Amino acid sequence: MMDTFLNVSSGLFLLIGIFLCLTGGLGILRFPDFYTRLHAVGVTETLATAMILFGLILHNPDFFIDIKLLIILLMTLFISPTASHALANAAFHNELSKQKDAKSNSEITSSKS
Amino acid sequence: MMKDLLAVIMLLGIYSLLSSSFFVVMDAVDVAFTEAAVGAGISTLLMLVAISMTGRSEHPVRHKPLLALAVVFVTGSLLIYGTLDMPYFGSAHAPIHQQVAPRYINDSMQEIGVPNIVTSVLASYRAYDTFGEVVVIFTAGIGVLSLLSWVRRSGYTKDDDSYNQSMHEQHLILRIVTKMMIPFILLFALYVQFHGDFGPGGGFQAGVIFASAIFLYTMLFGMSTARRVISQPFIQILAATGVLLYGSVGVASLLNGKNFFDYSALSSDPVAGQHLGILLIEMGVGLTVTSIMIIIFFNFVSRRNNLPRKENQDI
Amino acid sequence: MLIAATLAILIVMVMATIRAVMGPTTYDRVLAVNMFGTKTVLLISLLGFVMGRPEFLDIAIVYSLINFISVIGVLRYSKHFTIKHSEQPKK
Amino acid sequence: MLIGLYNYWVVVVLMMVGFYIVIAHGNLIKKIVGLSIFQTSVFIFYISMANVEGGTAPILADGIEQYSNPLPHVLILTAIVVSIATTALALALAIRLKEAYGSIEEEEIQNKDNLDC
Repeated sequence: MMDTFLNVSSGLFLLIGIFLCLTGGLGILRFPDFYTRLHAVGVTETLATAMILFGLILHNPDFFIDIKLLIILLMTLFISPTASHALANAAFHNELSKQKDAKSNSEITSSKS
Repeated sequence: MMKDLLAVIMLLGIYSLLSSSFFVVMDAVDVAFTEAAVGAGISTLLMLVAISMTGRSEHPVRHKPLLALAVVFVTGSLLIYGTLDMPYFGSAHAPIHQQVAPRYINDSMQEIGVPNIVTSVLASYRAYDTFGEVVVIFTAGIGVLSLLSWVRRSGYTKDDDSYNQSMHEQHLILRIVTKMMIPFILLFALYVQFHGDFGPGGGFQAGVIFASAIFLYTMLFGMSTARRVISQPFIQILAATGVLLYGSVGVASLLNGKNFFDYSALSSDPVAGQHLGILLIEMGVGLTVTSIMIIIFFNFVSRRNNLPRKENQDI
Repeated sequence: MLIAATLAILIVMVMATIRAVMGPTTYDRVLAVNMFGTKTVLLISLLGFVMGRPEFLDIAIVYSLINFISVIGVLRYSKHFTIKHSEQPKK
Repeated sequence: MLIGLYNYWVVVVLMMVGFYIVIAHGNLIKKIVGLSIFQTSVFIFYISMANVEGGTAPILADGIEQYSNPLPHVLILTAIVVSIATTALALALAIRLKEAYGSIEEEEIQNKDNLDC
């Protein structure tokens, strides 16, 4: 009973993780400019990683391996948003949007209004 | 064709990550460990620093590359012709699996007493080879040192201060996260160093991870701060100490009446002697690799910082 | 499920590689490389379970560390790079 | 059944890509990148030779019969660290050439040398 519950919930978490991964992949491929791509990746990446790792933790009964998976999860939670922040910061300070991609920028503003 | 070298280097990073995933699939976990730390991390970083000095765009190739293509094509066909006699992929009867490998796999537990066969081969059966590799790394470090040697600036300038201030304002989050990460990375490097007998890891990997923690610190807190933590003479002495430690283990076993690098001479119990020898040798490797990587990186970055300001901006 | 997750991650890695090749700006490439690195961490963790020896998660930890360091490195040493506006996407 | 040799062909293709970059491009950094691709292809060659069908990583554990060959792993492990050291040396040389000649393009360096003579 407990086993089937664990297996089903682990599968569910993995499924959510896969879905988020693919969404992020589609986002980085299809979105028009850097900031939207960053949005797509930055938002999905952390959650997808967390979901897949959590699914693996549920899948696995061994204590030490679970600890290692938790460490990876914790590091991802720290590192991934920080890297996204650093990227956005660097792009913003180098004024990527103002001069570059004038066309796609106007598209964004028009779609906003 | 890509003319932007920065893009080329980033793609090289992806290539390296991919090849280390391949090594995991091929069961070479130790190699994957090393490739992940070296190829994707340090190699990319060094190339980035180098192109920030040499310029990031490549001149277009003017002459027609037909001759080069012909040479490559002929060589490639010859090599493929040569593979026709090779054993099939994954075949257990290939000559490579018949010679010394069965002995390493079957007897290393009794002779060395270390579960990770890669470590026992690296540090005990083939310790002489590894000694050679460590000396090669040491020599490459000396080479970089003599080519790009540290130009001493007159102390701590005001320029550094203002630079440091602006860095602090811009990268507050990065700095805080880095400060939290660095102790963890150092601890993890020590774990890799001493857990190398039981799982993937060892002196080479630990040295590279240790060095990359220092790189992270240098990148975010500036060269002058990092130089106050680790001074050039200190790190040079450390590099030499590593090689000497490695060599002296060999000499010690020689003095005790056994062969060079036969660690069973180090203790009355042969297996305990092997353990002690492997521990010392991995220490030596770790020290040398760490300090040589730090020397290389520091000299690259100092060279870059010492360029005239204008040139620095142009690149 | 593990196999499906592995395949999905491989597909996403291909997508990230396409973006890294296409560009158009340096930042897009850094983003793609970063994403590729995170997906490699997941791939290694999953592969351990698929191949039946999940003891080697240390490698995944190293990957996530190194990934962070290389992103910081690119940003740090491309800081003085003027963003080249000639680097438009080829249409 | 030549299909069992595909791992060598992949290695040969990668090796030739690296070789082509080294001989056809004039930029020294590009040449170093080519060399590093070449090196990695050699690593892949060794590691794929070490693989045994049905084997696992050469770390002894209970209940496992078949291990991959550990010897190529050892050789390549040290080779990777040596390769970064030599790459660093090559990059240092490129930097010095840039400082001395103002360029890292092979042709320009040769032209400057010819002018000096």
